Amino acid sequence: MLKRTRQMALGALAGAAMLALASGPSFAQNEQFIPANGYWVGPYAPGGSGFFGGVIDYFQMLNTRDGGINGVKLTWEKCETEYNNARGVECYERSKKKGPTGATVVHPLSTGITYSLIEKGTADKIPLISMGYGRTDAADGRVFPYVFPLITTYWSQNTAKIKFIGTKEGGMDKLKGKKIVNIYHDSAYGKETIPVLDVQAKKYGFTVTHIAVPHPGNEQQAQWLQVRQIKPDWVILRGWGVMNPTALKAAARAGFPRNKIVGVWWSGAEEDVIPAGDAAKGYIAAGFNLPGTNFPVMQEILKQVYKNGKGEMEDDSRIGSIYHTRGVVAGIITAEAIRTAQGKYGKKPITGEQMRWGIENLNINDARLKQLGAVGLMQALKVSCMDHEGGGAVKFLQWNGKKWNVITDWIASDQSIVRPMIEQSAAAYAKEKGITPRDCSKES
Amino acid sequence: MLYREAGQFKATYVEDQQIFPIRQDRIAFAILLAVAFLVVPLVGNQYWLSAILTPFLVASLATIGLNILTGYAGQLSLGTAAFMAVGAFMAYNFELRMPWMPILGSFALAGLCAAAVGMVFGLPSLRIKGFYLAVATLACQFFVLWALQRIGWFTNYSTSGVITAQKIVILGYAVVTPASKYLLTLSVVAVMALLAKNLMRSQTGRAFMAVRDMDVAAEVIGIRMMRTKLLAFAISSFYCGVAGALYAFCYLGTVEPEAFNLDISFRILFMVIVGGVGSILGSFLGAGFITLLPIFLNLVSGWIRHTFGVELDHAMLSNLELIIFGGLIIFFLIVEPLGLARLWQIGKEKLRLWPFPH
Amino acid sequence: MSGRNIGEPILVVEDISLSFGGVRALQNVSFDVREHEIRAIIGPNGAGKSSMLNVVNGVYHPQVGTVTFKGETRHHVDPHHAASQGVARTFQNIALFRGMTVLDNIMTGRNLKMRTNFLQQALWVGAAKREEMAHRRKVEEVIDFLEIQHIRKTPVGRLPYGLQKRVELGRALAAEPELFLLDEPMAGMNTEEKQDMCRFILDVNDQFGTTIVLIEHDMGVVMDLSDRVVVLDYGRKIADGKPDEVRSDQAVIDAYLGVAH
Amino acid sequence: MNWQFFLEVLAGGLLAGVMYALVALGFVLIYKASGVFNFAQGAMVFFAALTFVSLVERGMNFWIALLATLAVMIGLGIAIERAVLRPLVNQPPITLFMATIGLTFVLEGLSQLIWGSQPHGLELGIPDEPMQWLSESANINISQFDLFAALVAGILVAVLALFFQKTRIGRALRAVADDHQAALAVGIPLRQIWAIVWAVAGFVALVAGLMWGARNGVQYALTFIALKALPVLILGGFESVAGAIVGGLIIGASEKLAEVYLGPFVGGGLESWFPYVLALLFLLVRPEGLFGEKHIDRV
Repeated sequence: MLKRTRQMALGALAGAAMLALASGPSFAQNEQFIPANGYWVGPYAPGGSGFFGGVIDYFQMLNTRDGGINGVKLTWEKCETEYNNARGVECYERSKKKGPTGATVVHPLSTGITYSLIEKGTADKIPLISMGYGRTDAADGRVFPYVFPLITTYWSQNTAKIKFIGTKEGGMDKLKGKKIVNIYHDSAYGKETIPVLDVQAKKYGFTVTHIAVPHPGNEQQAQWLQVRQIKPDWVILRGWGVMNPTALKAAARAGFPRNKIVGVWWSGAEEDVIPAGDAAKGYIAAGFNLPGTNFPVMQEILKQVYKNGKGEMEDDSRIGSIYHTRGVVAGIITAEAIRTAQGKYGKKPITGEQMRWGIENLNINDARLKQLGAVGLMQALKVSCMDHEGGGAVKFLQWNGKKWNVITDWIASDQSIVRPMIEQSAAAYAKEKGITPRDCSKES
Repeated sequence: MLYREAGQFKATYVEDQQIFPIRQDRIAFAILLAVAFLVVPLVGNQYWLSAILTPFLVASLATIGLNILTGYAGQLSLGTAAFMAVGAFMAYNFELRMPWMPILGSFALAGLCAAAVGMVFGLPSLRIKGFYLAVATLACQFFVLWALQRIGWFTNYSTSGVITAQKIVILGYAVVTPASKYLLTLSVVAVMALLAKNLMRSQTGRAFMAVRDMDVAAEVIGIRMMRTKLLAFAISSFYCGVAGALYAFCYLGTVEPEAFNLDISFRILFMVIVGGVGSILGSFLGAGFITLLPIFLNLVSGWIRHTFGVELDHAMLSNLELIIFGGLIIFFLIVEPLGLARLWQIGKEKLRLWPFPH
Repeated sequence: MSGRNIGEPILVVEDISLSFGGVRALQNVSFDVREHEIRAIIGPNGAGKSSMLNVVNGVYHPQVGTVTFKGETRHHVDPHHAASQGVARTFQNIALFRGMTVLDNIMTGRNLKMRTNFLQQALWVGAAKREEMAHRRKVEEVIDFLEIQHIRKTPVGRLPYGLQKRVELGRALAAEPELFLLDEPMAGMNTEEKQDMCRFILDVNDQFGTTIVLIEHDMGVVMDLSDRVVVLDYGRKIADGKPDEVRSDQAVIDAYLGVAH
Repeated sequence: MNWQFFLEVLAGGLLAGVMYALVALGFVLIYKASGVFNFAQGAMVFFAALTFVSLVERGMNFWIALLATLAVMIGLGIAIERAVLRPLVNQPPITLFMATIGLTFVLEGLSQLIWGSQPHGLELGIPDEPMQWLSESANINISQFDLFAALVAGILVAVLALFFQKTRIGRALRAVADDHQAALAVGIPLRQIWAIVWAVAGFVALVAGLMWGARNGVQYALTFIALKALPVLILGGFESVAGAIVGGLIIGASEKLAEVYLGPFVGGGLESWFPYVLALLFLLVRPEGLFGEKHIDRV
C-alpha cells in the first residue's frame, strides 16, 4: 500500500515536471516584458507585495487606459525570491529571456540580490533599477552603466536627514556638540551609511555612535539601554522588518522620545509602525514617495484598475500605503523610461540595452509630473550618464498613530559630501574589477 | 533484461571493492559523466547552466561535506553555512592578497581555513552529543557571520561587508561564461566526490561510521575518538569551505556574510536527510531534490496558470509552495527515512529481478 | 591440547575498587591471568563482572588499584592504549556498528594495523589500495574461520542475534589480539549455537595461542572451557582457582544459592 | 561604574530572559514527553498569535478569541500527532527533528495563507512603558509589561506543575517522559498522550505568542524567536522546566550585560552569538546541562 502510494507520487511528480518544463508561457510580439521578481511570503512580504502591487497596478492602469505605452502592451510575471539571494538570481535567470525582447529592466527589491545581479545584468545588458536601496556608489554611471540607484541613495538621504535634524535644532551650526546614535541592522544594508555619517559628524561637529542590532532584531533591550546611557539628542534608525516596531517599542521602554527618532524609508511604512501600536506615535521617517490616494494618478488606478476588480492589493486599506505608492512611483519611472527609449528607438518593444539608454536619459520634470498626475507623490527626476541617482531629495513624515503626516518639503541631499565619496568608492570598484569608466562626454 | 549481473564474477578483492561492482552501472556512470562534461555545456541554455546546474553542484558538494560529518561520523551540525562562508571569504582574500595564486590553490587554501575553523568548533563534540551538539554548532554559525561582518580585513574593509569575487583565470583562460563556470564547478565537484567516496570506503570512513554507530565499541577496538571526530569536522568543513568558495566565485559572484545564513545550513541538512544519510550518491540526489523542488513548484503553478488561464493569486501560490515543500519533506521522511539513495537502491534491486519479481 | 603452553601471568589486576556515585561496583579485587590460558569470571548478576572487564581495557577507570599488562603497570588505562597493546573485547549486549556490513565491521578490527593516512586513502592508489587489499585478505581468513562467508555484505543490523555475536567475535579476532575479553559470548544462544561458539573459542585459544578472559553464566560451559575461574559477588572476589575447586567452594555455593550475608 | 545603570541592565536582562523562557517551555514539554526536538515551536508561536489577533481584528471578543485559538492549537496538536508523529514512531530522533523542520514550512505557509502576511499590532492593555515611580525615585526604567510577562510565566509554570503533579493525564505524561516502553507496558496510551502534549505545547505557544506579539507586533518574524530559546535549552537542559526558567534568566541577563559592557569594544551585535557560546562553554563543564541528569554509558 505504502509502496504503491510512493510510486504513484513519484510518477505524478515526474509527469508534472515534464509538463512544466515543456510548456512555457507564450508572448505576443507587441509586448514589453518586465519581470516582477519579488516576495509575497516571509518576514518582508509587506514590502514585496506592496511594492510590486504598486508597480503592477500602474502597468495595469496604462494597459487599460492607454493600451500600454504607444501601443506596446506591458506584461509581467511574478517570481518569488523570498528575499533570498540564490532564489533572486534564479528568478533573474529565468525571467531574462522572456517576452519578445527579454527582460526590459529588473527591480531586485533587495540590496543583497542587487549586489548579486550587478555583474550579471551588465553582462546580459539588462538594466537594474534599485530605487532607494542597493549599491550607493552605483550612482556613478561611468563605472556602473547598467545600474540605477534612482531617486535617492542611502548616502543622499542620510545627508538630507542631518539637514532635517539641523533645521529642527535651529541651524546646521547648532549641530555642534550634539549627540546622534545610529541604530542599524547588522547587515550590508544597515552598515552602508556608517562612513557618510562619520564624515558628516566631522564636518558639523556632532558625535555619532553606531549601535548594531543583530538580525532579525526582535530583541533590542541592550541597544536601547545603551541609548539611554548615551542620552543622544537624536537617534537615526536603519531598520528592516521586525527590527522597526521592536525599536520603537524598546525606545518607549527606555523612555526615549519617539519624535527624536528619524528612520530611513525602509523603516517608514505603515507596516513598520502599526505593530508597535501607541509606541510609534510621533516617530519620524524619511520618504521619497508619499502615501495617499488623492494624487490624480492614484485616482486613475482606482478608477481603471480597482473598479474592474483587477487590483493587486487585496486589502483595500493598503491602497495608497507607503509601499504601494512606492511601487507606483517605480511603475511611473519604468514606464517613462520605456517611453523615452521608444522616442529614440521607435514605438515597438525595446531591448534591455535600449532601456538602459532610456533610463539614462530619463527626465521627469515638474510639467511631466503634472501630466502624470504625480505631483507631490514623487520628486522631479533627471538622470544622466554621470548621475544615475537623479533626484536625491526626501520628505519627512511623522506617524500620528493613524497615518503618516508630511512635515517637511523636499529636502535636498548634500552632494558636496556624497558625490566625492561615491566617485571614490566607484573608482575603487572599477580598479578592483578592471573596469575602464566610460567617458560621459561621448555619450549621447 | 539488460540489467543483469549474472556472469560477472569477481576474481580479486580489488574488483569486489570497486565503487560500481556491476558492469552496467559502470557504463551508465561513464555515460552520465560524458553527458555532464560534454553534452550539457553545449546544449544547456544559460538559465539551466547558471541558475540550476551550477548551484545544484555547489549544493551537492556542501551536502557531501555535511554528510561526511552527520551521515558518516554521526555528528549533527547546523553550522554548515558558516564553513561555507569561511571558504568564500578566505578564497576572496587569498586571491586579493596573493594575486599570483592559481584559483584552485585559493579554493584549496580556503578549504583548509574552513577545516581549521571546523576543528575548533568540533572540539565540543568530544564532550557533547546529539541535539546539544547541534545547538552548540549554532554558536559557530552565528559567531563566524558576526566575525566576518565585524573584522574589516575579511571584506577588505568594504563598508557594507560585501565582497565581489575576482575574475577566475585558469592557465590564461578566463572563466566567465555560464558554461565554463559550470564546467569548473563540475570538475571540482566530481573530483572531490570521488575522493570522498574513496575515503568513506577505506579505514577513515569505517572509523567515522564506527564512531557514529557505537562510540564506546569504537574506542575499545582502538579508534581514537578525538582524532576521528576532529578529522570528521576538518574534512567536512573543508568540503563545505570549497563549496562556499564555488558559491561565491562560480555562482553568485557577489556575496555578503548574510548570504550564508542559517537558512542555508538547514537547506543543506535537508539535502542530507532527503538524499540519504551516509551516502555520497544520496548527497547529489538530495541536493537535486531540494534545489529543484521550489523552482519546480513555481513552474507548475505558472504552467497551471497559462494552460488553464486561471489567474491564481501569487501570494497564495507562494504560500502553497511553502506548504507543499514542507509537506513533501515530511512525506519523504515517512515513506523512506533512509532517503532517496535508499529508494534508488530499491529501484535497482527491483530492476535486477525484472520482469520476474519473485 | 597441542600448541598450548600456559606461561607466566600476562595480566595482573591488583586491588581494584570502582564505584559509580555511591554504588560500589568492585572492591579490592585482585587476580592474574597467565599467558595462553582461558580464564573465566563468574558470579551472580550485578557481581561486577562486566565492570571488571571494562576496567581491564580502560572503559571504566577505577578509583583505586592498578592493571598490569605485559609488564606495564597502569592506574589509568585508556581504551586506545589497551587496544594497541593487544587487548580485544566483545560485549554483553552486542556492540557492533549496526549501519555497516559484516565485512566493514570486521575490517574496523584491523584499524590499528593500518598505516596509510587519510589523504592516501582518498586517492585510493598505491599504498592505500595495497594495504586495504592485504587487510581484506586477512579479514577473509577470519570470515572463513567463523564460517560467515554468505553474509559478508549484509548490514549487521539485519542479522539474527547468534550471527551478530559471531561477527563481533570476528571483529575482535581481526585485531589479532594477545588478550581476548569475552563478555557472555553465549548469552541468549541455543545449544547448537553455543556449541559452535565453544568450538570457535577453543580454536582461537588453540591455534593462535590467544589468552582469553571469559564471562559466562552457563556453568557447564565454564567448567569445560576454562583453566581457572574467578568468582565475584557484590563486587568482591570470593573464590579463585581451578574449576572443580571453585565448584566445591562453600562461599561460591552460598552466593549462587543466595544465602544472606 | 554606574550601579543604577548596571541594575537596570541586569533587571532588563532577567526580564528579557523570562520572555525567552516562555518560548523554551514549549520545546521542553515536547522533548520531555516524546523525545522530539520540535523545531516548529517558533512557527507554532507565530501561528497561534496570528490566529488570535486575526480573530480579534475580525471583531471577536478577546476571551472568545482566546478560547477559539486554544481550540485551534489543540486541533493542531492532534493533527500533528496523526499526520507526522504517528507514522514516524520508532524513527531516530534526527528524522523526527527534520520532520518538525518540514512542519515549520507547513505552518508558516498555512498561517500566511489563511491570515495573510501583514503585520498586526496587539494590545493586551498593559502599557509597555517604564514605571513612573521607579524612574523618578531610583532612575531605573522597568516596564510594567515585563513584570506582567514575568507574572504570566510564573503562573504558567505553576499551572504546568499542578497539571503534571495533580491530574491523571499529567502523571501519565511524567511516566511517559521517564520511560516510553514502561509507560506502554502499564497501559498508558502513548498516542493520546503525545497528542495532549502537543496540544499543551500549543497552549504554551499561544501564551508566548501573545506576550511576544504584544511586545513586537504579530508578524512573521515571531518564528525567529525560536532562535532565542535554543541557547536557553542547552543551558537549562532539554528536559527540565526549571532549567528553561533558570536558563532563560541566565541567558537573558548575561547577553544584555555582555552587549552593553563588552559590545562597544568589539563593535557590538555580539548578542547574536554570545548566548550560544556561553551555553557551549557551560556545556563543556557540565555536558548534561543545568538540571539534566548525568548519564553513564553502560556497555
